[in-house]
Amino acid sequence: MTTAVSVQNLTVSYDDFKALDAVGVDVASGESFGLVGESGSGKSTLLRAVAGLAPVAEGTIRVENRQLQGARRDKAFYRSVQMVFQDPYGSLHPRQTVDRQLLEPLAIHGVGDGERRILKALDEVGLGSGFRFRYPHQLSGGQRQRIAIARALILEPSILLLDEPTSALDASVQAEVLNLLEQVRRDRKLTFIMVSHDLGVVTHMCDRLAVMQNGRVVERLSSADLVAGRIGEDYTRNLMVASKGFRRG
Amino acid sequence: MSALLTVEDLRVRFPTRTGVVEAVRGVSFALGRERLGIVGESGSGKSQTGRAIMGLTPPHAEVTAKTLSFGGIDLLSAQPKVRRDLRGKRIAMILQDPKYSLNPVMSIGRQIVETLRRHESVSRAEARERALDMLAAVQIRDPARVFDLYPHEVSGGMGQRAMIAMMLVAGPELLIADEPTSALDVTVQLEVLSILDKLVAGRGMGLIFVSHDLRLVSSFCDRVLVMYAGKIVEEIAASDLGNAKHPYTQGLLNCMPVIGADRHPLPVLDRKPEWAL
Amino acid sequence: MSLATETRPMTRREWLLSDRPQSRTQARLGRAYMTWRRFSANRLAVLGLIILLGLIFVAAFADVLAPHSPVIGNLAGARLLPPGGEGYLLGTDDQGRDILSRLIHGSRLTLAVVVLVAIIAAPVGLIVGAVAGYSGGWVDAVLMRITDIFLAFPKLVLALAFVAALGPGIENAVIAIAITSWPPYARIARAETLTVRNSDYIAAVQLMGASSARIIFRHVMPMCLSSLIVRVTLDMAGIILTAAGLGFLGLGAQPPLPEWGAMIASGRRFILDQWWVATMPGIAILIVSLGFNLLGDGLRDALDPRESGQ
Amino acid sequence: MSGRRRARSRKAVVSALQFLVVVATTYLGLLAVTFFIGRVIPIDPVLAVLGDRAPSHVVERTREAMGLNLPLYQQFFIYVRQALSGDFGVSVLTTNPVMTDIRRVFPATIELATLGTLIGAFIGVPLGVLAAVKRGSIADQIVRVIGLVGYSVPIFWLALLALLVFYARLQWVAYPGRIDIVYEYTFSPITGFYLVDALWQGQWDVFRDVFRHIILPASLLGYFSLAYISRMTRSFMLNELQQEYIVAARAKGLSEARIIWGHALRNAAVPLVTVIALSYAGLLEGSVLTETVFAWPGLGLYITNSLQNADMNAVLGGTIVIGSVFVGINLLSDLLYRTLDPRTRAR
Amino acid sequence: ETPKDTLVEAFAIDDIITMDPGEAFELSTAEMTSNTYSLLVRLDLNDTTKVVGDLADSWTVSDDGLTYTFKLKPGMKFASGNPITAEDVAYSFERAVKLDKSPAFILTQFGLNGDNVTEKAKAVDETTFVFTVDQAYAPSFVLNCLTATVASVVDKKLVLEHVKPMTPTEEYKYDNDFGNEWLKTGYAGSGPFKLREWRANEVVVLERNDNYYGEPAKLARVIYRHMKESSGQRLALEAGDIDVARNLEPGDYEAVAKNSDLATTSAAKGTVYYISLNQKNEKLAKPEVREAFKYLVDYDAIGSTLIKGIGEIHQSFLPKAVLGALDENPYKFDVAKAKELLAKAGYADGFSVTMDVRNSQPVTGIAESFQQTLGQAGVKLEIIPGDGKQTLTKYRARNHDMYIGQWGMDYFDPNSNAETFTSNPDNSDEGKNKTLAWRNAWDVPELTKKTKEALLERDSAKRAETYKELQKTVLAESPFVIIFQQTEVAGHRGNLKGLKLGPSFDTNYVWNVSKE
Ligand SMILES: Nc1ncnc2c1ncn2[C@@H]1O[C@H](COP(=O)(O)OP(=O)(O)OP(=O)(O)O)[C@@H](O)[C@H]1O
Ligand SMILES: Nc1ncnc2c1ncn2[C@@H]1O[C@H](COP(=O)(O)OP(=O)(O)OP(=O)(O)O)[C@@H](O)[C@H]1O
Ligand SMILES: [Mg+2]
Ligand SMILES: [Mg+2]
Repeated sequence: MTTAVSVQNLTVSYDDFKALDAVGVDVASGESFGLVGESGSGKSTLLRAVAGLAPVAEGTIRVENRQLQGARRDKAFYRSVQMVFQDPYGSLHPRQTVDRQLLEPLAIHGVGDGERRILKALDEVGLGSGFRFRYPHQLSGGQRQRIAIARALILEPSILLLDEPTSALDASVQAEVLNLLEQVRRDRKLTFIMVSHDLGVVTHMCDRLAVMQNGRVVERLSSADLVAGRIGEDYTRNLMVASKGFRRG
Repeated sequence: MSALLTVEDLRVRFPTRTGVVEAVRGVSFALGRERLGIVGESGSGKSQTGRAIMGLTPPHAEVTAKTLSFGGIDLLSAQPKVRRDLRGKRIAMILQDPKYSLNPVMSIGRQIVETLRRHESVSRAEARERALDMLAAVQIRDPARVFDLYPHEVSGGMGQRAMIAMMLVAGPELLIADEPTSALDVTVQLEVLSILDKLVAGRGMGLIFVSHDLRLVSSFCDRVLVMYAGKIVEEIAASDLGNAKHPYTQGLLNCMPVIGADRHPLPVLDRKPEWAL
Repeated sequence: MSLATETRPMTRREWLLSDRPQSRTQARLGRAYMTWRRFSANRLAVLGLIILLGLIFVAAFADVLAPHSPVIGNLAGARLLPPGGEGYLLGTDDQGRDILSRLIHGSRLTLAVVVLVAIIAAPVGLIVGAVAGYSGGWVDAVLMRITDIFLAFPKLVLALAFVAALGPGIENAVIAIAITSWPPYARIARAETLTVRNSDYIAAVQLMGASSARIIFRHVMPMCLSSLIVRVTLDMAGIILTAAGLGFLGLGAQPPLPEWGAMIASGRRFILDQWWVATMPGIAILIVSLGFNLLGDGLRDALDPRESGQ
Repeated sequence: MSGRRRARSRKAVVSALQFLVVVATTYLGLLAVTFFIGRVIPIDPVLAVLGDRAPSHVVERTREAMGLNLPLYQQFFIYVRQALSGDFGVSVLTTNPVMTDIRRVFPATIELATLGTLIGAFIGVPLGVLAAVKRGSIADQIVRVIGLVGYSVPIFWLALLALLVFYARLQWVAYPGRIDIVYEYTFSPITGFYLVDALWQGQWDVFRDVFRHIILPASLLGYFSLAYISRMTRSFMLNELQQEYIVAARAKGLSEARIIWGHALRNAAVPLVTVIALSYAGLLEGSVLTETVFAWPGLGLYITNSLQNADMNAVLGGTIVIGSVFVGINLLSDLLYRTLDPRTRAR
Repeated sequence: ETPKDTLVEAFAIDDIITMDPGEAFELSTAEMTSNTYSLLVRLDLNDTTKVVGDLADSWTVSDDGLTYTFKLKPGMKFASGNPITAEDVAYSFERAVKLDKSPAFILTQFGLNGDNVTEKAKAVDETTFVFTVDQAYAPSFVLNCLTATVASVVDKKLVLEHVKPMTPTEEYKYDNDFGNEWLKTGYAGSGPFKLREWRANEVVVLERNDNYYGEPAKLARVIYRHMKESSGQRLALEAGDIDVARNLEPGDYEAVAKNSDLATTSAAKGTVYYISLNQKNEKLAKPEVREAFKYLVDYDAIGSTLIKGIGEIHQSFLPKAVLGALDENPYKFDVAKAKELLAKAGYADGFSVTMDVRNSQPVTGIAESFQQTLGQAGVKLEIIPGDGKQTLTKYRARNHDMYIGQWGMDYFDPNSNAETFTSNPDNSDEGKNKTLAWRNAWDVPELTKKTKEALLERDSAKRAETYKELQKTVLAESPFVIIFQQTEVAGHRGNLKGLKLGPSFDTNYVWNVSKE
């Protein structure tokens, strides 16, 4: 099995603050990998660093066996790695129709056949062509997130970075989006790195996961271990307990 | 159990350019000194129900009800002054997101003191004392320090505790908590909830707990109202949740991924138009 | 989906308001229509629009509308006549020219000044601001320094100096005003860009591999546009007044061009006895500036949903 | 702890250095632009020294004496060196050192601009608040029209009309200049701010007279800034009134007045400070037209006059002063911003 | 209300750049200087072709016409208390010549220079001053020149206390500045008033000189307050905040005249307004074009409107009241005639030409009127507006097509205008003598010679005759379209007595003014 993404000793700092402190993660090709941890622990920063959106101070990032330099990425990279963001209200350009947002990546990479691809992408995420010329404000949160997924998929990447793709959504809508993600992963044999603060979601979606705290990875374990309670760190155990719901006492 | 709050056929309408939006369409319930949960998906009218009780509906909205009475006072016909005096003193409300609900340019202590001094004529020093006590009651470790901090200087969990302190300092009889923990981390969420729980139990307040998380509500409240499209589709005792009859309630319960349960794909809600009728 | 809705033809309004547009054009028109509805709900803003349409109309048909020549007067026979007399509706000026005709022809100059400044200063400010805001680092530092220098420079001195250097005339006045008026636009555009720059949708475009130029021009700039349009319309009044001020100091339009500011300037000498000479162009400027301001104010409400309620 | 403090003090030093660089480059830019202007305007600087009627041989001689025959870069060098030594030279128009002139004319402008801004702010802010609170009402429309008219009216025209009404007809105000000649030699200003000086020296009649002189031009400038300030206040207030913390304040049972003035306005004040400061800076440039109409010996008129006479020493001095005002006001509004907004305060 | 003992005048004094009589050459300064300094002789206001003694009790001219001997009145004092002696007079001449500022040519034209001035302008004894000229000029010319403010007598002792040492250079050979820097704002005179303060663009304050040797001034103080706007001046005058308004425009002047509380006064001044045609422009160089343009000014309309009250149509270059002035206005507005002339010149369809116009009234108004009347003959005139200094810069460099401006007499003698309008010794671009004729490239050796001759004619009547001939030539042939002669006006409060404007800017005396 080849590694899709390999992060070694990665440090990201904003001014004096280390958002990531010597983090290492390996994700195998075709795997679905989860990142959990409390707010501010650096989960998003890790994804953004891989995507070239965060200032890397130290460490190496390899994607599909190619070493990446700093924040520079070439066009090939963007065709193999795409990202879906947490907030569906902020990740779509408010002044552009769905059509334009889906057309943009095709235009940038000079991919022809836009018409068919857009229709196909919309279809794939379960939205018909009726949504094609809407503006984001004419869509619900779940629909927006589907558009964001369609946009990420339209360049046919092999790796998808998912930054809490459902945390802003209702439980019922969350289920639909999670199902959709599972399905495209299966169909396209994608590699996922998925961030969530919800252990339920992560165990549902991922095979393996890493627990983060204060910019460090405190534990790596498989979903099965987590479910079975084979947990090494207290912090992970706390998270586990908290996800079970309120208990009076 | 005598009813603290009686709501009968509450309706909230928003006239807009594209027609009238009915956010709440005939909600009725009565509340004693108990924990009542209101759940429902986004836009189902939970917040508007809470706000209508508080009298915080935007001015251009229409609020009507057969009965909307609190402790014998008819809220709808009451003078604005009377309602203002009720707010904060006898009915309080916790808003969802501490980041936006605290005045960013006022120290936390001053915001708490402000509530107190609005409703009771107490000296500055005494108000400070009581605010500090209240901060301690919501389990803030170093109240004197936090008193002088500004909202941006505290974490979300701390901000939410400050918000609770601010709303409870005048000792209300009814507390409406509108998604008080949805902006918080799971671990912090539970801490905040347990504080709320203790305060309600200790003070004998009535509590309306609004949330979209059915499991959370059911583990926290005594009774649950399930709302859909501005209406109550089911009322159920928390302990009875497993036997929910309405397909919407069942759907809400089922669609959450649960640790250990291996359901692929997750069951999804199939909304029926007749639910909204 | 029932057959009935398919067959019943939509009214135009429904077509525009449809939340399922079928084509790019429909989507765009629908959006424009919503903006228009918000805008037209504001009666004062519509009044502003009417004033400006009126201005354009008058400017277009000046030759037909003006009863007299705007430049040739009757010095000996019809000097400083009060309004209402003998075919001079608004009176005559100190060269015996019909003020109404001069105002009508002057509308062309006013319109030209306004449009030219808007199409010079606003894009310059927009590009400088957006590039500075998006690029950050030393590009930002350099561009903002230049902006600051221009901002810190007394505006009128700068305009005067440029007019003096380039020679008088309406074109040069326009250039001078444009040179002095872009820095605030750059600031606005930069501020707006800074808020947009870190948003997820820009990150998403970056992740598609778009070049910086593409991001700035196609994704960032449209976001700055509405606040800029609003600001520009609100500034139009100021631009007209600056042009008038230059005319007032004798550095705007060349005589005998009926530039309104210059008309006030030369009429000012008679303000105590022949009030109409300066007052008529003053009122014209007031009305047109008010028109622009009302329009800008209305646009602010219409383009900025945050202010227009839910 | 000490490490953090060190980091913080290092940050302070860095930002102070940055500020200095900003100021230095701004000044250098101002110098360069002023120099450039002095060279491109087609006015012979010699004429400023000699007046219109000088015979030609005197003109030639003076031109050489002024170093106008040197190569440009040398002239620029001399110019910068002179300016850096804080010496703006002598104004050829007034024969005084430029700094002496400015010390005389600038207080006149500051006094006028300050009073104008005070009037503008003290009326404009409440009007803006009223308009925002009663959004869409008649009151809102009235405030809107008042503001927009102030924005749209040619100020020199309004000034003349005001003179006609309040001075010529009603005799409520005095004119022209800053003070009656009666007091010209009984009153010796110290600071140059006549209102302050008169109060300081307890000369009530002088104060009254000075006030009667300043009130009309100040009101006009005040109206002008009122127009802007009320518009911006309305906009900021609308923004704040939609915030969630306003709902929270209502939920506490606070009165509307307290919510508006104590909460919303307190937050709107943060950006408003910048707006008012910038409008103040604009007035400090000196309103040439108002100063002309009111025979007010201020900075705007001084600079314009100097420019028209190619008296570049004076133009430079004035420009640097205005540049400094701009930098200073920016700094001040930054500081105010910081004190008003705890979010920008260092912990 | 203004104080009883103070005269308050509203006056545009922004042209003042120095108060040193040896340097000042501005119109407003002339008024201040003439009220605060004494001269050897002054213009006789009753007959402006003559002069009367001021400091000089009497004077004689030698037979060869080269030596002028002045006898001073005895016992006179400067404002400082120092006695006035011939030594002071000689020093005043010396410093004016050596400083060689703008007005110095009025003295140096008599052959004075830095090397010989102490010889040529010399105190023989306490009260005798001898002035030697290089040619036998008309005595009227010499004496008229001595009425100019540059010949004002300064207090030598006082000035010497304030001189600033200088290092002599190639251009400036003297070791001190003759008190120039101090005198720019200082005062060392002996006139009826003394200068108390000048604040540029704000105020000039004069105070009564109690050491004055003549009749003391009636008022204790005169304040000139800078005000530019005519309407503002009128408002302030009507309200009684000023006593005199000095820059009234026609409309306001008329209104003041009609107001029963107020009064007006006026005086023809030695300033003429003209339009000039640069002869470097080949179209304008055609004699027919020059003449045609003289027919294209609507003199009557301009006279009855734009300059009503502030000027009178006057087409020859010598102002009325000057020796030899020609009072003839042969040109009338006549489009047909002009068209005929233009056709003769080959411009039947007209042509385009530019004119530099300063932004001030009445020249802009006249320019606009001229633009319209030229248009009737098919000539398209483009007006290039500019600030005064700007148009002047261009004019002096001979870069204009046409220029509209005024010429004020430098000293009250016909030569002042004759020289500039009719003499052009060297028409090359390097020409040293940049007269108006030079500025418009009008090359007229004949006239230049004739002008020079007039200067040496000692018989006043004959001299006047020569000037009349010169004026006729200029009227017929010159590129100067002379339009009108300025009338200076003033509006004042009704309680003011004795305010009288003089024929020149340095004869607007205020010492006779009193209040009721
Ligand atoms: N642009 C930035 N400038 C400064 N600090 C930043 C920036 N982006 C992130 N940080 C900081 O880095 C830390 C990690 O942030 P990150 O967004 O990765 O957390 P997260 O684990 O994704 O949290 P959440 O669950 O809230 O999304 C936080 O403390 C945050 O304040
Ligand atoms: N000012 C308004 N104008 C028009 N419609 C409004 C307004 N405020 C709320 N609504 C509508 O009222 C309905 C109910 O809103 P409400 O805020 O009560 O939902 P909610 O159940 O609290 O949802 P959430 O879980 O997202 O908070 C929504 O459909 C919303 O669009
Ligand atoms: Mg995150
Ligand atoms: Mg809600």
